[in-house]
Amino acid sequence: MLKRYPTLRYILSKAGWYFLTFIAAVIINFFLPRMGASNPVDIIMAKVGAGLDTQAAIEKEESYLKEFGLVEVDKDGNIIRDESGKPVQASSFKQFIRYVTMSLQGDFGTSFLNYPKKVSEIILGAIPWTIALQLPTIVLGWIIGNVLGALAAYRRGIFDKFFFPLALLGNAMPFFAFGMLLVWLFAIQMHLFPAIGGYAGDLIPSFSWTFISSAIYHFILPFLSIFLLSAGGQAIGMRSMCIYELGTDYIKYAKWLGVKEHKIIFYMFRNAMLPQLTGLALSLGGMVGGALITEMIFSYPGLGMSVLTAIQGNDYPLIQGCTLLVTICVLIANFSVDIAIGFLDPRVRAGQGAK
Amino acid sequence: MSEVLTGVKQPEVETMQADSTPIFEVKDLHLHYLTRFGDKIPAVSGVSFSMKQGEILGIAGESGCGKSTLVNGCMGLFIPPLYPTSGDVRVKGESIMNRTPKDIRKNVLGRKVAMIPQGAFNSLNPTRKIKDIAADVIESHDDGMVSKKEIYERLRERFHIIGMDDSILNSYPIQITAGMRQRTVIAISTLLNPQMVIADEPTSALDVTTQKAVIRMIFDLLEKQIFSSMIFITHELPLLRHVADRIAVMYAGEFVEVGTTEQLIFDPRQPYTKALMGSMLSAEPGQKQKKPVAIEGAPPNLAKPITGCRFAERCPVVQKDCKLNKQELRVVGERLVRCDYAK
Amino acid sequence: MKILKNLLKTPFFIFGVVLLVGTLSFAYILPLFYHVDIKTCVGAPYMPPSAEHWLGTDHMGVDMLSLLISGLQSSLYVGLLAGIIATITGTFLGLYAGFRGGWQDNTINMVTNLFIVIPQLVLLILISSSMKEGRSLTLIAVIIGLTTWTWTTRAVRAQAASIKSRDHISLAKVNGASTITILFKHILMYLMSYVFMVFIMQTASGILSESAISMIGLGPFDTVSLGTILNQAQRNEALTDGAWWAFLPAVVLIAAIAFALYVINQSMEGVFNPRLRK
Amino acid sequence: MNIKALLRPQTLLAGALLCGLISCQNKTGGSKDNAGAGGFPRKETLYMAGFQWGEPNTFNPLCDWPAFPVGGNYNLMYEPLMAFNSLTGQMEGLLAKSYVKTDTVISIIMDSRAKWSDGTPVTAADVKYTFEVSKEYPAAPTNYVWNHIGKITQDTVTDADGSKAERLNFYVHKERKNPLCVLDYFTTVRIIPRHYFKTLLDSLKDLSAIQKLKIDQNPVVSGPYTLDTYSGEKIVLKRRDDYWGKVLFQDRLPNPKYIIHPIYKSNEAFSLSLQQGTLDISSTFIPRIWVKQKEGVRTWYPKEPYFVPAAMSMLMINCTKAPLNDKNFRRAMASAINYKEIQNIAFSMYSPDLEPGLILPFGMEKNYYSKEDADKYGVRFNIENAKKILKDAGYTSVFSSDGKTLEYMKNAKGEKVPTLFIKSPAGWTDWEAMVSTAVKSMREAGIDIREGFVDASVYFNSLPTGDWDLLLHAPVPEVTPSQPWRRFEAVLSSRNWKPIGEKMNENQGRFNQPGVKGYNAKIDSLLRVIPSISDEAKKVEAYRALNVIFMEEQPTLPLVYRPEQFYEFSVKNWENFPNEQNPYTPPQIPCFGVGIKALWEIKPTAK
Repeated sequence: MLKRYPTLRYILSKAGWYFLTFIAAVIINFFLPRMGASNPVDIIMAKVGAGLDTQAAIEKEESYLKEFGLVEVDKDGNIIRDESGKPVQASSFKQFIRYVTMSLQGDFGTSFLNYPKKVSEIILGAIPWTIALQLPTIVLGWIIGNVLGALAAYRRGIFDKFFFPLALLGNAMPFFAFGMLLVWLFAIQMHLFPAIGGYAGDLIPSFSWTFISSAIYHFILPFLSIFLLSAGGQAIGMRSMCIYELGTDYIKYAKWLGVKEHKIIFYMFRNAMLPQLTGLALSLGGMVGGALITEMIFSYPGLGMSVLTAIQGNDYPLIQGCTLLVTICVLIANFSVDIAIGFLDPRVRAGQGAK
Repeated sequence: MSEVLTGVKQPEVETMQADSTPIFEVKDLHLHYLTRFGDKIPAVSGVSFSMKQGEILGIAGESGCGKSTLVNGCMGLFIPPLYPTSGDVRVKGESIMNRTPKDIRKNVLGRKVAMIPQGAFNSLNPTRKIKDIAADVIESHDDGMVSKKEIYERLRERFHIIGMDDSILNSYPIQITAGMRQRTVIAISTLLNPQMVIADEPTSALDVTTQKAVIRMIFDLLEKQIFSSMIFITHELPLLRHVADRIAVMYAGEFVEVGTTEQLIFDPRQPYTKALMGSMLSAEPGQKQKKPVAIEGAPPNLAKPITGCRFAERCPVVQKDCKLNKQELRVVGERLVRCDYAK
Repeated sequence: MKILKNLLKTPFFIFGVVLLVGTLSFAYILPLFYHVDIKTCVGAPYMPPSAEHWLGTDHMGVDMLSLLISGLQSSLYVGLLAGIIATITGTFLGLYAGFRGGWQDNTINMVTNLFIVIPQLVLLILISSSMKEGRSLTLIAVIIGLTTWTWTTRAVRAQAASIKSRDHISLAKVNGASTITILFKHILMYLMSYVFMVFIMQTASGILSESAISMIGLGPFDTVSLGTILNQAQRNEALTDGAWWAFLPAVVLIAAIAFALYVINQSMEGVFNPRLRK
Repeated sequence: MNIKALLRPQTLLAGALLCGLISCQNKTGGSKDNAGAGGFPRKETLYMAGFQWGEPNTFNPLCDWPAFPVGGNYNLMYEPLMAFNSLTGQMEGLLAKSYVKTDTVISIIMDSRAKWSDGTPVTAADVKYTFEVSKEYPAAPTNYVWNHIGKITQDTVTDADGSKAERLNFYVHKERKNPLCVLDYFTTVRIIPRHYFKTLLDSLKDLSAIQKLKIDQNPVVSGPYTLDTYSGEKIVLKRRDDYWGKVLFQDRLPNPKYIIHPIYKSNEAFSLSLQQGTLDISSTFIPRIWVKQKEGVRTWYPKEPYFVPAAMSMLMINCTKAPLNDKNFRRAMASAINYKEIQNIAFSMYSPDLEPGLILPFGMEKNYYSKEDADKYGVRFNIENAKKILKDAGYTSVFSSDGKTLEYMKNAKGEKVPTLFIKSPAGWTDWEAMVSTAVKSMREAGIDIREGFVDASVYFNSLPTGDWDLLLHAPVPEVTPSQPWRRFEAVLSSRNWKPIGEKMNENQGRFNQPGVKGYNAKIDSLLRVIPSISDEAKKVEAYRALNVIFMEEQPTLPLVYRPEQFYEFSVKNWENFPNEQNPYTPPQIPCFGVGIKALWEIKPTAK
């Protein structure tokens, strides 16, 4: 029946596969952190347990185990114990069910390490910074990179000869190393830009010019450290895509029919951009990982550091919350790109519809 | 502008003296490719011909003989790595060489000279609807005076005139059949009623029925006077019998024999032309008893200088001095032949 | 051979090779003339370059040039191993997915997506926290290899899908060749140059990934690598103390080796793929 | 391509993000006065850092580790009964005016002037409630006090000036007999308002429900500062102009109107902002402080050791595992460590030369230290001596042919000794450096030992379980009245002995297992009696005896002395911080103990 609607069929089949990926990712996100040797309650107890006598330590530990759903609990909320009096550990499966039911209700649990802070609270507090730094940087880098790459491919000549090796060099430079150099040169040696933080230390976020200008001032170095290199990387990809498109028969045909230059550039740009869209979706997926290093180098606010400490402290709920968020973002980004390409490129649609 | 689209030929001053000025003239054209290491490889060496209004010239030769290069070089627009070495191309006596790309695009391409490329599959932008591809051609020549809507309307009209289904206009290239695609390409190429059409193997890679439909369409367009002069390129010499008035056979970047269709099909004189006719698997009358014979060997490497006859290495009737003396085109009867031994 | 000859005519390629050979000899030839010792304190912390210690000392007073030599060796090892793992895994999955299409393709695509979606970082820490003896260089390389094959798979998949309908493949299929034969003999051979270029890129990205991982502080515990040098320099305030010799040479080395590999890859692409020629 | 159309959603998105950023800021009651930006004038704001590393989780004093300045030993919001001055060795009054100590009971007199921020007086009932809340709710953070307190009673006495004052009597735990620890509690337990928390607890009857409250809106506190606002980037405290304690300071208020604790993500950020003058005081480890002096960064001493040593970093040894259960082997290790190099290179010269034993040869503990014992029983760095001890104990080290690289070592039976690993958190640069330096010289002496860096979480997990060969640790660094007893207890006590794998919060190396052959009961009995010895000469004798045992047995390997806390300040914006020349408070960041007195004395730097 769907054969009559290839577009709908294409979207549904993509959506189906993405949903499966999502389920698998949720399962992996849940079980992988639990494969590690250390239990988060042990880590908490190592911090607060010192100085307690044995009985008090056990009671405290059990109250945490219960709080985080790591032990079996009876109807009245009492811990179920085995013959030796030790609490019965909740099975991973039971924990998983608990996690899924709670997540569906929008409750991602309480962080172990930042107890009693809610996971959602932590994420909501940090994610705007990560997005504010990473999203415009990645998107702008992508746009500028594509334009430059297309220019280099179309114009060739000196521009290409100078720009292409430079972009390649930028691509070969790890962006954190570049960031370090920026901090060293512009913040420490020349005192041109601040080296630390997302806004001046004597401000609190507000809708005032003072705050916004300070945030922009602090934004420049981290932005440059990612933007310049990611634009270079995108330009390299776009350049070779454009050179490929320029060699195609349809471009030659259009040229021979006297089609205006700007229209030919548009043909090239649009068709070369389709594969680049996938690249954009992928780089959005690397956002949190990339944010982590930027946050380290510039002491910039954001989610990356929370993720690192969460993983190192086996803070399951926070890890899960963050990875779930990343997973959803990446999947949505990829899915929308797939759908966009489906709409923009009749070949893809036809290819899928025919299957 | 509407005449351009409706297919009614504009009365032009030049047509008055059509017989005195050739509609298309190529004078001693040399073309070369430039490799990325800076080496020049000559691809077309000293080709000259001229065509009268309404004439159809067939150019035949093996793949790689330079026939496609030759016609690419006749467009006035050179797409790297192809570059002109020397010579001149004139349309109605007016040279189209050494003009700015902008001028060429606006005034020559599509309007004076139009190309029907081979392999229509890849010639249409896959992400654009047919009507937009066609509209781009028109918009590029009308200084943006006409609205999109009007252009679409005219396109529909034009497709009716040339007997094509206008639903094609709303399709993407991938959605229509190969034969339809080739016909669409022809329709788009001739949108501006060009004075001169260059068809580069328009029928290759098509099955026989579709080939016929394409040829029929070309004749139909000629009949409707959408265009009148054409260079038709093919590697199948016999195909030209029904199409061309005159035929030029090309080998290794040179014309080796030029004459009327009758002369070349039934009485080839140059050894290569003979071999080419012989290699064809076709049932032309008068050739029935002959079995197709493949031509041994490969064309010479043009990157290296050649002194003698370029066909000498493969020539079945090669003579001692063939490899030493450069052969020139000479008049034999009413045709031109590049072989000192041809009679 | 003709390709090699053409390559040797490309100045860009020559430049890449010279740069690569230069960095390689830094790692493997220089130690023949320079006493490499990364354990002994030879001076005060962050001693500037001198005749005795060409690149000064690190925060522990260890000779910086020795650290760089040994770090570069480790980084090259990680890059190569990660490159091999990622290329083999990625190529095989990509070939299979591209050639088979259908549900196999979709499944592999799903696994690929999954690996893209789960951050490399998470995987790395989870795996290493279960390793009692801590992270070794080899473990890091394996993890990088196992998390970066995804884009090779995507690229090879597209290539394989595009050539599977070619005549010689169809002919082999008609002649009853097995999938494995077709994959390896017909498609892989055809894509060999492409796969080689992918391998070069994977090696470069392996080196860059290692440096990023080490920078976060999740690098190898047992060895010096270029990434750990940068990490140590950053944590030990080389930037604020103005000890440029503690990080600049390492940045230059990472960039040089990755740049050399990129340049080689690009110039090869220019030769293998005529469209990129001028 | 309509570029405008493309841009429009982006500008919208950017705007939305900005709104998100700003709305995520936690709004608290006090922040309204400075709702505009830049509400913290530099001359009235003190920036201090090093106590909060992550997102502030809660400001609830009933949680186990609330954010700065509620958890830890900070006296800014919730105050303890007394504060300990490590310079004088005296307890100074805060909520309690004074104390009287006997062997069985310690009594305090409450300061009747003390008031909560809501105007109600701080009473003995508040103190009793704070200590006793864990009797009803065992998971309450003050649970540990009952280790050493038997019971608390309350009565009223007539003061010297004739006014009535409340008195609390803390009875020392009968079995533990440790009045020193009770004194510690006076400085470590922060008193919470009973009227506020009792109402909460009585209504909910569930501690974990209370623990979910953040108490970040108008908290009821007694200290000189209260929470103004906070976010993931900083915690802002505001001076309480009606602070009761100004009577203790000639009716003056502390000089900084605001205290801001910026939250940075890495150590070097603190160092950098200290040098750039955006941070005034920090307690982070900053290497090579002498390089930073030109940027106005100062420490207690202007030259080595820069900081006042008060604790020790040491290698804990798993004494249950061969060959580490052999005291000769442990002594060989002690003799094979290049302490000077650790001190100079790894620890940036922040330690005086290390003396054998567990007693600091200076400061408060100087009296208990005996140079004679140290020379007689202790081992110092001497590679040849280490080799000799090993050889005498039957160990053979096998070196490579060039004699430089150690390959492996064999014990007396000729069996190969497995390589030992020192567990230490990866990424703690000074610790990493110490371990590497120790490993290097021990390998030179022929001991097959290696660095075993692990993630911090793994490290903390395995610390109490004893799942390691050696482990770098800085036990009980706080300077309290019970030092150095607490250090000995943390290293030697077998009171709570548990086998490897179970958790033990002191003596994690499992030295001196009770009930087996070779158990030295004298150690535990000395540890039990020392706290209750009041005769100073007897105390010295007991400490000496304990220290001799430590040196003979070498159950851990002290590496360097370290300060109680790193105390670095910048004189770019504030001056008159206490230092060696001007020691009006101990080297403490002014949020700790008596160190907060500095808040009244520092002044904006004259420019």
